Amino acid sequence: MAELTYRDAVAAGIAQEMRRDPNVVFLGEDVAHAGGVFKATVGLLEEFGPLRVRDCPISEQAILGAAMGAAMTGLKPIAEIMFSDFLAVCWDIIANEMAKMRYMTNGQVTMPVVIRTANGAGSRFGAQHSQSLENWAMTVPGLKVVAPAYPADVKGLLAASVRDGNPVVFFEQKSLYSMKGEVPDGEHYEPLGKAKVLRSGGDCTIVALAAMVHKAMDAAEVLKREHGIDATVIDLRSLVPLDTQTILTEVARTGHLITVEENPRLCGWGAEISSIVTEECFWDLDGPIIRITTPHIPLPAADALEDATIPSVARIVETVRTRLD
Amino acid sequence: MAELTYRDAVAAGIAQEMRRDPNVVFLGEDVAHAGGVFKATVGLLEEFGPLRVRDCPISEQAILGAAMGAAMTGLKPIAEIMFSDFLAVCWDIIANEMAKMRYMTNGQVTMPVVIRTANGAGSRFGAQHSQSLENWAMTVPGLKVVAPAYPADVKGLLAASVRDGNPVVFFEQKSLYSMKGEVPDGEHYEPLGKAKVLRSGGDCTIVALAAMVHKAMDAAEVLKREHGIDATVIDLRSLVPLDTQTILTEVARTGHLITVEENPRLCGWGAEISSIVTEECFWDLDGPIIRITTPHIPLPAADALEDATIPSVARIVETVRTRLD
Amino acid sequence: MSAIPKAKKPAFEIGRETRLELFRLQLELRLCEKRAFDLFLQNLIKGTSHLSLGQEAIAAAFGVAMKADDYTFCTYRGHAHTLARGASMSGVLGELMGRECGLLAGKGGSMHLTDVEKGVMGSYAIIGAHLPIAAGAAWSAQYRGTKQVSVCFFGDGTTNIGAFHEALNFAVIWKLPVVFVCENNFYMEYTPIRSVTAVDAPAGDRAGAYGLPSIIVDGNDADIMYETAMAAIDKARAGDGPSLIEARTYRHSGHSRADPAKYRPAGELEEWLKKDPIPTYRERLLRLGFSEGTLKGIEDDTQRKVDEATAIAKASPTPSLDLIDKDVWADGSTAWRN
Amino acid sequence: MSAIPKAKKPAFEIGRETRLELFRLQLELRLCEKRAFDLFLQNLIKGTSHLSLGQEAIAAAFGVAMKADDYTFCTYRGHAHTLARGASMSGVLGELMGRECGLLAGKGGSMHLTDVEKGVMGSYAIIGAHLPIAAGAAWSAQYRGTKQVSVCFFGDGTTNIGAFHEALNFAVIWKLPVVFVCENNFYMEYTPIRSVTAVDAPAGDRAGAYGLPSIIVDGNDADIMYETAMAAIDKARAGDGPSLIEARTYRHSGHSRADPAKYRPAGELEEWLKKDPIPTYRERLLRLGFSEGTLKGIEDDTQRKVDEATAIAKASPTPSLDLIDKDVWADGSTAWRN
Ligand SMILES: Cc1ncc(C[n+]2csc(CCOP(=O)(O)OP(=O)(O)O)c2C)c(N)n1
Ligand SMILES: Cc1ncc(C[n+]2csc(CCOP(=O)(O)OP(=O)(O)O)c2C)c(N)n1
Ligand SMILES: [Mg+2]
Ligand SMILES: [Mg+2]
Repeated sequence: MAELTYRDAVAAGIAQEMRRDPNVVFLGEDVAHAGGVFKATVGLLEEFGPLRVRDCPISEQAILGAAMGAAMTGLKPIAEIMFSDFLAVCWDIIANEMAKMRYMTNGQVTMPVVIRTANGAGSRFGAQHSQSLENWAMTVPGLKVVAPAYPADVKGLLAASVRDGNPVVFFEQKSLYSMKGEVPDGEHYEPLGKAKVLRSGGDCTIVALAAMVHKAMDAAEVLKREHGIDATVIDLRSLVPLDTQTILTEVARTGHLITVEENPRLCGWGAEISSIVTEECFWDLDGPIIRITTPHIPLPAADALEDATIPSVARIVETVRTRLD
Repeated sequence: MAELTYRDAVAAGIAQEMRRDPNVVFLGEDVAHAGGVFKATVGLLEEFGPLRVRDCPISEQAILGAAMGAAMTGLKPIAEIMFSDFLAVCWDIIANEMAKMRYMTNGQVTMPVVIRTANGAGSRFGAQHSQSLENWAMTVPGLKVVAPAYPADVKGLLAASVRDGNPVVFFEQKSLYSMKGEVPDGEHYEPLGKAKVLRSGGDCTIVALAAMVHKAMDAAEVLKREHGIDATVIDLRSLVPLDTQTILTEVARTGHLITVEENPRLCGWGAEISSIVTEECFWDLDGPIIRITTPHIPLPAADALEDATIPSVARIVETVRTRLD
Repeated sequence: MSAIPKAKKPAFEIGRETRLELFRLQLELRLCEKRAFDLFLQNLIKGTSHLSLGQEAIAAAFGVAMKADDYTFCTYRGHAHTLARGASMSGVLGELMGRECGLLAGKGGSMHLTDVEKGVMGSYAIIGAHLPIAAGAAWSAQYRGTKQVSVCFFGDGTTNIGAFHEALNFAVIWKLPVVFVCENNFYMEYTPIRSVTAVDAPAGDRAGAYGLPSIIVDGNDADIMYETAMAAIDKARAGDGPSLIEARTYRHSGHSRADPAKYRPAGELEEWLKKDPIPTYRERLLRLGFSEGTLKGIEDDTQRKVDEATAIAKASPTPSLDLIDKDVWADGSTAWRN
Repeated sequence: MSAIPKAKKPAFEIGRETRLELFRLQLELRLCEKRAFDLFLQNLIKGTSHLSLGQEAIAAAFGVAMKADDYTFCTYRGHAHTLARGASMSGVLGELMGRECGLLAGKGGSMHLTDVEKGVMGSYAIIGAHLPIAAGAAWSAQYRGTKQVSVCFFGDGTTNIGAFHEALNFAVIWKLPVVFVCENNFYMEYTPIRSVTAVDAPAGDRAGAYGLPSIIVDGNDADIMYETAMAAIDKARAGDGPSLIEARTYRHSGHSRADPAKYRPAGELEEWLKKDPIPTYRERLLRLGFSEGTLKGIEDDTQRKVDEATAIAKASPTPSLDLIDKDVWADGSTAWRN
């Protein structure tokens, strides 16, 4: 096991797949010579050369369009969209083209393409560079949606995404890029669609994603230590496919569900999970399902304002405590 | 009361507001000389002239960008995006610019702009011209989201949208354009954020939107006639603002909730409502909340396939019946 | 409206076989499209449909000029371009009619005709999207070293959307083997292109913005189109990068099935009917010594094939409902959860 | 890298007052930006920030040339353009520092500086978006008949995104009073613009695609910029439509706070420092007979103002948390439900 940062795990994951398969290519803005604005792709140009690792103009539609055309004709492109907020400028290619092409053509094409993008808040970048947009992708049939919380998952799930054969939107959490963690040596692969129970407790189930996983884990510690509440914490890891089995099993066991989302409230993934649980294990619930989310507002920039907006450990603790009282 | 088609109610609503306020202007592709591809804006050019009713190139970003710049500087533009599927090509302007500008600038600007767009399935147009995308707009803080089911609401809610002073995405149901209904004479205005209880029954609450309202009403008839089940039917009319009071009151009264969405399943508005109800009136629920949606797939084109995909009266009846058994 | 530029003398002699094939193919596209129109009138085609009657010379010339493994990318107005690569007529008509024999078994509809086996990599219904996608297929060919060429058809109105600009710049800087073919039929839906475009030649006057030469040709002359296609395809195949071609033409029918095309000035259609690519080409062939019998034979044969295809499509059942739950994902499933 | 074109002789004599104001304003932009840099180093600015050190002549010239009610649209690299319209320095520095005195009370951050009262209609952080928005403000002015002009600043890299193309075409066909100013600093973030652009002059070589003349000028010469600005603004105000200007310049610092700019070839910065707009303008003023004392006075005065503004910003509290729940909507609220 080596200790890698989340950022280095990105490069390691891409490199692993590029070594394995010469049809894996990588493109994006400032990704090659500069190694990415988050330095998450340093070294790839040097190892794989300028035909496989390509710098692009500020043309997100062309970047993803090119990735799509290449995916339909034998390549397995990984495309970077620098910030997830910029998915909006190429949303047509993602939501209307990549996601629908295979279905519309009755299976004539496959679409093995990974869109990597830096997601989420906490860097004081303001409303246009801090959004958590997993739910945009989740609304679109035909997209897989992955969002790792740990370096090992970055590498393993990236491998699975590249090999999946479908369009995958891979959300990297920008506030986690410098986080360190153990990553298995050698080839590492984690299947999509398997949530991970990071902590098992009998009192309630907390479901989280990406940065919120770490907040949920910290909150679970506090809940145990200070309030004697023993929480299960589930890291979803992917939203599509969604590991409803793990969720339903844990909720049935604990009787209580709290979701923690970084995205603004309306139509977040927590709502979907809440609706699935209410529909499918209503009689196992011992009380309301509570969603903790960022309020339904654009994200403010100043540190004090941003910190007061995103779900915090204190808010999770307080919500769970009040709910279980 | 005059009888108008849904389509004519659009033109009537726009005309009413343009007569009232010279700062209301209207732009879009093929909207002026041709009167719109759905013929929903016939006569506006003739009445208001080419400076207020403008044909545009195929440049959705420019259309909405222009609308935004105009809205920030004193006009009240109504912009047409021909099919809601095309929101994807100008999503940045909507989601990142219009929706966030007022908040980011600490209230320095107002953004009175209405984006009208033809939404929904049933016309055998295939996966790129049939989507129900209200939930895309609902995910974005700073957007209001309106979707009328009746001609009178088209006119009244369009008036409210124009006067609202905020960016409103106004979803017109393309399968309803030829539907007729009574529309009050003279100035007509319906406030945003008020759901309408179309039918009051004690056995369950069915919440629907746009085309699904009509299916829900038909299903309620069948349920009553054939199964003795008396359903309340709520037409949401707007998703943002959301009339949670009406929903919560009716659910508390009936103990059962079924939502009927035309959109594909994941992160639809039904999920949001389910999560609100589960959180806020859990103890009033007499059983699971059931969501009826289009499956989470791109929409197939052929009539037989499309009909089998969108929620039908039969499916609503069957689901409610099974649920209440 | 800008005048169509004079036909230039072809730089090489087009062979007699090729000429016959250009005639035959144009005719096939015409007769099949007319049949589609009849099927509307019989209400056998649901949904929308966009005919390219009058524009056949372009699709036919490229169809003849392209190699079997080259890629075609078309729009909703793509019946002709799909057929021109050898897709089956019953597959096209069947798809329009929503039948099981359709190229997409009814799942896609008229705007999304695709036949990957024939190199037809899709028809795209959202303006502009397929330009970068076509560039991507060209990139793939370049990377894989296959010498395949990607050809992308679109309309004049499409030159005003952002994706056009991004795709052209991208294709040039990566020197991709892609040919962008703008079929300037002078209208975006119902709006005259000149009223919404800053330049006279929507594509031709913009080629320079990407360091490309302006190529404006008579899109109603199959020989000129063939020569133009060959030159651009050869350039691409040789590794010399993309081309942008503006082919001027006219659609005889409305924009889509719902459109009676009342917005056209009186006499405009009549002027263009005089330049109808098919009768004019027929006359040229007669002048070049082809016999009336040969041409008549082709005509009868093609009409027969269209009739046969129509019969097949009409006889084909509606698609099985099982298809609804298939092929969102590469593994054939539609599951989003376990 | 393309050479900067030779300075042309101004078409009119720039007045002495104007020249002093051009000097003063460039200096203000420079000193305030340098102060922003110091504040980073002191870790008083969180988040990101994009300096335009070296590019001041452009913002200053437009600032002097524009009328009070004209509109400015800028990018994340917009501190200078905002100040150039008269926005308060403490408002700008305060926003960078996330303080209550910030132009946006900390809600927007460095990339979104806006001061509607001064005509600064926003800074936009997603490439390309503000070009159509600026066109929209120009449309509004045209419709209301106010003779206001909209000026939109952006970089070379921005010319490759779709919104650029749509906005330019749109502005031309509607003959809008908008001036598009491309500040070509030869880099998009870390990537040399020539490596991702199909033409040499990213804006200049594309003007023709919109029927506009190519205007490429020395963006480091405040006089040339002033003359260019006046001409384009006059044209817009007279109802003669938009202009697209490519002003060549160079940023002395990295792209953003995190960037040490190692990707620049050795010596490139040094060459450009010789063409630094401020010392060169100072020399010109001395040659034109302005006294050392006058210039020194302006310098001292400006430095003092920057120091005062810094002190105000530093003394300003963090914004009240109440602001979080304000002003999503026009009524001041954030409510999405009843
Ligand atoms: C992004 C987008 N905007 C608008 C439309 C609606 N639309 C369909 S075809 C068309 C006109 C296209 O004109 P042109 O490119 O000249 O092609 P033609 O139809 O003449 O072949 C429009 C506006 C669309 N499909 N996609
Ligand atoms: C749509 C979009 N893509 C990418 C980015 C990231 N980005 C921010 S600045 C920049 C470079 C812009 O270059 P240029 O237009 O030359 O302006 P400059 O920074 O040189 O002033 C990029 C790629 C963005 N903000 N928006
Ligand atoms: Mg056309
Ligand atoms: Mg630049």
